[in-house]
Amino acid sequence: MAKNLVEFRNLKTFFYTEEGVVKAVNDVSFSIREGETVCVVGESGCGKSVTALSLMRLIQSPPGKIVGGEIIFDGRDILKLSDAEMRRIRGNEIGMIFQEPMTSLNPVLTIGEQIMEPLMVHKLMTKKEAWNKAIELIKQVGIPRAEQIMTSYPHELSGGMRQRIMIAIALSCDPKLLIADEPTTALDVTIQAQILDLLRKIKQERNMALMLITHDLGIVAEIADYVVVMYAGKVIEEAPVRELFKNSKHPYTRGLLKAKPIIGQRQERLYTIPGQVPNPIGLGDYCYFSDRCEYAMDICHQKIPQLISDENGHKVACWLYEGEWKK
Amino acid sequence: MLRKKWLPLLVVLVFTLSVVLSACSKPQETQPSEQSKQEQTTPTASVQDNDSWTKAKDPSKIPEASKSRTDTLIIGLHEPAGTFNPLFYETVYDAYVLSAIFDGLIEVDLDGTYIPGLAEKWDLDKDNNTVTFHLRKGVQFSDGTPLTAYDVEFSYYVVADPTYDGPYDLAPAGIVGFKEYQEGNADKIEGIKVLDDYTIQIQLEKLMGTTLSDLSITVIPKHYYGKDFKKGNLDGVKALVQKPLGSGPYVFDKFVPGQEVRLVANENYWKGAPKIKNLIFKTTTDETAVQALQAGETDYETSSITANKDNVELLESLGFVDYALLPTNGYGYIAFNFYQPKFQDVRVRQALTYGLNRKAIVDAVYQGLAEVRNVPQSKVSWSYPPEDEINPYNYDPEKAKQLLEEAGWKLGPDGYRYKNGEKFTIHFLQSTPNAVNDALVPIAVENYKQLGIEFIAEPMEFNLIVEKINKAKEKTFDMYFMAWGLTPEPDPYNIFHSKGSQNRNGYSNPKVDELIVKAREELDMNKRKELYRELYKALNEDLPYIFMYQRNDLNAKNMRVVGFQISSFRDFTYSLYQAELLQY
Amino acid sequence: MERPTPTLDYRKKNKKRGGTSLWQDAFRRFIRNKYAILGLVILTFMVLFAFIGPYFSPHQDVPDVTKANQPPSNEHWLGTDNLGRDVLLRLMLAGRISLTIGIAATLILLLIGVTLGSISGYYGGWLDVIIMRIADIIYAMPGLPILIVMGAIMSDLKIPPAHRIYYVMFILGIISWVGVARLVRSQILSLKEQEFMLATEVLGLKDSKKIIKHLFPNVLPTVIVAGTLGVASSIISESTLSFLGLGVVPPTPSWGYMLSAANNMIDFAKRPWLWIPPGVAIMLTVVAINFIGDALRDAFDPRQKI
Amino acid sequence: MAQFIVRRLLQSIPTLIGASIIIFLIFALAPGDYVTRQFENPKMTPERMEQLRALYGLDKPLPERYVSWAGNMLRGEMGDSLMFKKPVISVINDFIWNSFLLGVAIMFFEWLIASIIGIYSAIRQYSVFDAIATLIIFMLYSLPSFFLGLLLLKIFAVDLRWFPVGGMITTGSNYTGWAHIMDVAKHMVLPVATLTLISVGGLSRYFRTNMLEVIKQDYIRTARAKGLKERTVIFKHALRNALLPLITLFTLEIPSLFAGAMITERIYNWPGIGKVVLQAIYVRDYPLFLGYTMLITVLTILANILADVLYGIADPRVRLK
Repeated sequence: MAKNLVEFRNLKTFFYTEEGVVKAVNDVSFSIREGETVCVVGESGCGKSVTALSLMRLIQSPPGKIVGGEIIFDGRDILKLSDAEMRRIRGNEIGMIFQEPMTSLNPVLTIGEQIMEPLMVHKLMTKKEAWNKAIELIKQVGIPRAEQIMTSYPHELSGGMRQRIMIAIALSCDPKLLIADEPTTALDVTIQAQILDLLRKIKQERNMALMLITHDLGIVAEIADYVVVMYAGKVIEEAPVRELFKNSKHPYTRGLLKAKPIIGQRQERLYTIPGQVPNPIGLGDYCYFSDRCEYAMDICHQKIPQLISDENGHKVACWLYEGEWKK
Repeated sequence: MLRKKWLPLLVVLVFTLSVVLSACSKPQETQPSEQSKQEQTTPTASVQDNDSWTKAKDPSKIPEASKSRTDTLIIGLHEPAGTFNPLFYETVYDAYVLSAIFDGLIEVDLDGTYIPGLAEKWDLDKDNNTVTFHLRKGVQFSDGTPLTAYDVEFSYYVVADPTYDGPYDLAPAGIVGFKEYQEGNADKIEGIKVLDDYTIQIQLEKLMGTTLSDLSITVIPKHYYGKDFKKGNLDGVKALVQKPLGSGPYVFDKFVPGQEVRLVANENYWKGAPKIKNLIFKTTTDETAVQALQAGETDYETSSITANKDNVELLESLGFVDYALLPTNGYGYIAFNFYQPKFQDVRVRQALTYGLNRKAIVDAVYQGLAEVRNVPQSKVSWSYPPEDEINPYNYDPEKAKQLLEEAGWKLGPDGYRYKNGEKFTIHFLQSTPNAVNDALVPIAVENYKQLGIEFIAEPMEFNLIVEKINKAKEKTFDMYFMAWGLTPEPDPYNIFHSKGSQNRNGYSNPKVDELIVKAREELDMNKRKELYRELYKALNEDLPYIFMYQRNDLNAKNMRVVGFQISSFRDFTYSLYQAELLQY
Repeated sequence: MERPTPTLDYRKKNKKRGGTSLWQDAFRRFIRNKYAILGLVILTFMVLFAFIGPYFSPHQDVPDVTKANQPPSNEHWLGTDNLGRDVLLRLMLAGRISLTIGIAATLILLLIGVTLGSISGYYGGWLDVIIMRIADIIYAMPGLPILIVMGAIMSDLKIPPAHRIYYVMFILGIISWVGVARLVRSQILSLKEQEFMLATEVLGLKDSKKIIKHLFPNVLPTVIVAGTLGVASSIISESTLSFLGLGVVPPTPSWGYMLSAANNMIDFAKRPWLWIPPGVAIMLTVVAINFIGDALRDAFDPRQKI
Repeated sequence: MAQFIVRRLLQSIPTLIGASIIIFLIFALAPGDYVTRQFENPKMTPERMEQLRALYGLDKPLPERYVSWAGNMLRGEMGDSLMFKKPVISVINDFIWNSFLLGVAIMFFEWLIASIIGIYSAIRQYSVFDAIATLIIFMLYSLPSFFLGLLLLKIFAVDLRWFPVGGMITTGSNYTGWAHIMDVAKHMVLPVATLTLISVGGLSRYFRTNMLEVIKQDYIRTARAKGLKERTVIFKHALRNALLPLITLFTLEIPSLFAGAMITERIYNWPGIGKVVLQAIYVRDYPLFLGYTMLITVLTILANILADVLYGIADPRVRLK
């Protein structure tokens, strides 16, 4: 398999608030290989966005702070880099798009200007070259009348078009990795499909790694190569996509899968996982899902399960699969 | 206009430069260098200052900036207007500048009496009521044209013109033919006759003691101002407002609006060429007048410094400043509204005077440099009555209460006095901003409260007070504080006579009226002096006002400038031609 | 395996997350902000100093020229003024006037400015034109003559001098709402285009609800800044008003009036106790109000999740 | 755009008329007139005053005076100042450029310093810098201009003698060209410092608030995600948005460039229009005062139109209807 592009090793990112310390990312480790699409899945507030922002070192401090672990990107530990070195990576080797296309573009600058900016900064292109490259990029992301779009303003575009522009901006410098933080959540389904096709087309053309953060398992099934499931700041299961869907192990993942409506299957009431995500503050040494887990045993309330891997690399952190409890 | 366009931008840039430069550059002035080794000579001047000056003693303290000026005298003034025509000026600033450029028919001596100016002598013919002025020969305007009686006649015609809107008013003089010229279509004033080049005769309806002061006028050149002059059209004269031409010691050079007026010495001045070549009147403000002197930016300051102990102590501490404290030609007073019945009773007026601690008010404002006055005249005027004949009304609350009781104002249960149901309240018009009012109101409130009188002050802008005083009959107020200016001519007809033009609060006293008329018509000085003594005693007794104080004017000058002989009546401009700059 | 019943502690832990309205949230954040507390402490001190202080002072606010211009001594902690009155006592009495004016005038100013600003910004059209043109006229209006005329009218209407101060506050508000109105209008113009306003359109909310519930919180920061600055300028402009007979009637003092009394070089050098106390008093009040203003703005900002 | 400007200009005509009527009325209502100022001159008899009032046309009924005045104004004829006895236009021309000069310098420094303080204390919110800056700003903001003026004058002009005590040029000097500029600049230091220090406070608060608002926006995070230098993120992306509401403040200040700072000009003896107009108000010099105020009204209206136009240009979301 291809070389590891990104390796999260025991990453810890905490937020220091008046109410206490929020362990948003609590000892997370997983890796993304070159050209691979990894989907990070989990309910909102489980720390998936913070993981991505930690990779980009965009955590706003105060209140947030990366307190431990390493992030190895292309052989270098991101956390050790100086601000200047980090800036050379952001937008250049790693591109990022966000969930809210409506407010992610600067309202007072033209679209062209916002696309050309990274080109001129990272690729040291002249205005002319950057202009042409920008038009090419707009065409690549499938928006007609590229010249006219260059001179128009964000508020003149629809949500879908703005997300495409965000993608164009992120891809402008041919990054090795593209992080998409719930890119389609704010869009309606038809646009969602177009965006996903676009991402898949781009990924193949450029052999670019894609880290897609979502809570929609439909998207995971469609586009992911490998899936990482997160819950309350920790990775609770990760496996290749087909393996995960066929025999998911962790009760939470099974709950998620069961909750997904399947076309053609008649159900009076959709299954929902009881209870809510626990309050991130003051989480102790026990499995965070234990309160909501049907199979919770005493051990689950006393000790945090570790991530263990089975024979074909399917990892899970749950006492059901630990040592003597194995079914 | 265009030239000024680029100026702001450039100046802004340079301005930043100058901030940096001057902030870090050491102030150029080194400490005043040690007096050169050779013995310190004190230069002497041909004409000394008169005894009103308190001389400084430490020439070493003279700032460098002023030492470097060898041929220029800078005088500090405020309220610039720039109307440089002696017949049209309105502010003090313009008056001082004009008295350096023009001469008057008559001048005022140190003691306030009239002495010859351009008119060498004048004969007052009581029988046929005429005044004949004999002009000095050989006097020239600064452009060399000789000054003749025709110029004097022209000056009268300008002031007598129907469209004339300047400060002079010839009507009270009562010149024959003046009314016909003003209202009628007469194109000549009968009473003004030029006998020859150097004599002019004025025919009056009635010659009086005040005639001389009514006829005193500044002479402007006919050849310069009168080119297209005819009755009813003064535009020609007004157009030259910014370019004055006179016969005075200095000639107008340049006017920089709002900042300074530059004058150059008039070599052929009839009293002798001035010793200082350049004269500049510079605008200064009350806040910075002393500091301008201290920094050496001005040599002479007059109207900007209030005469109080703080300023005098500061001037003395500078070491190089001579100062002169001269009683001001004027007095402060609190006026009664006689249309209010309660003030008709003289005992009430006396009670209010006894009951007010006037000395406390005056000391609070002028810190001992102003005296309480009990007569409407300056202490240094020839017409001031002997001190012992005047009732000083020293602060005596008990006497005041007693007088109020006599006048029928009984103490009510709430501690205030009532008379047939009416509470004794004083509605006081307080003009702001005014330093005296700021001290007067709080003290009056307290003093009168002890007498059982409620004193309510209503602060308002000066113009509003004038408006209310003009409508005193409507009884919208009881009292107000103001000050009157005095002229060398003591006649108070306008103010205290029942038919006086400025007597707006309805004061009338037949005895006072009779004395005023007799005194103003009397020609013989001793008789006038006697009449005024009687008049002031009557006013002191009858109290048309609560007379407050007479303060001082403070003149301050750099000690290297000498030759100023000044008094309350004769200001510094009359000494300009003899002034000198000493080199220390 | 049968389903274990959820344990009790689970319910306790999550109760706190109950829904809290913007105002409760804001209050909670406001209290926790240390600048806000500091501001409140100073402000309460000033209010107590002004309204309660005089009762503790041994002196009467009565002129006594024999004790004029005395430097601070243990009898007069802040010395005496040129009429021999105790500066500390006058400072307290002056506080009553200045505080009332500062805050009242600003409230009026904000009330008018924000309402008119949001109406003209939101509705636009001819309404906007009228309001803005009126604003132009008032803004160009020279303040001084209006005040002089006000002084004249008030004295003609026989309004007792002591009550004038309250009319003055109203006038101050009337004259100076233009700046705030224009700021609010320009902000609303750009806010109106945003998506969340389209959402309110879709919901069919009444206009007044839209303005108050949705637009106003977004405009709040600017309004608060204008408010804090308004207090400072009202307190100071009160001293100029006293000159015109509209402000305080002597002998009652105000901070602005006490400051203006020290307007010559000699008082600066020789009698600092005349001008330092009022200066410090104004500054403390203004700084306190600013801290509160800042804290208020942060408290009302929902994005501030701390 | 042009259509918008033309419409706004047409709209401003009724405003001008309305303003002129109100201003004329207010000033005519003010008690007393130019003649009553002569109250203290003992020679001034009531008949003489009536004569003067007739001469100045003050005795005609108000509407008639307004019509004749407005008529002249339309022909650009502002009449003669009663105080200066010369045309109002030349009086204004003598002084207004000095005020303009001061105004430009003040505005330049005010916006320069305010933006730096405002932005920096926004980036470092609740930092030590922010606290100190806030304290100093409000210390300055709570001092009236005459107070700070006298203080600076005492320290820098009288004690340290770094700058002249007052005025615009060194007395008696007739420098030209460069020396003149240096001389004027030296005289400008203290007045500009006084007014800048006082006004910088308010403006920096607005800068700070707007910046705090903008820094939280998503597009700032996008800009950072693009790997731009922090300076670019703040000064290009954030500042452009933060400046939008300040355009209104900027254009509101333009008329004040010409209005002149009455109090400061009086203390520093700066021959500006402010000092002259203050005197004109007290002396009730109607022609001068009305002429000046109409000039400021016209400038205000133009500034407001400019504000809306600038706003339309700067903020693409606001469509110029």
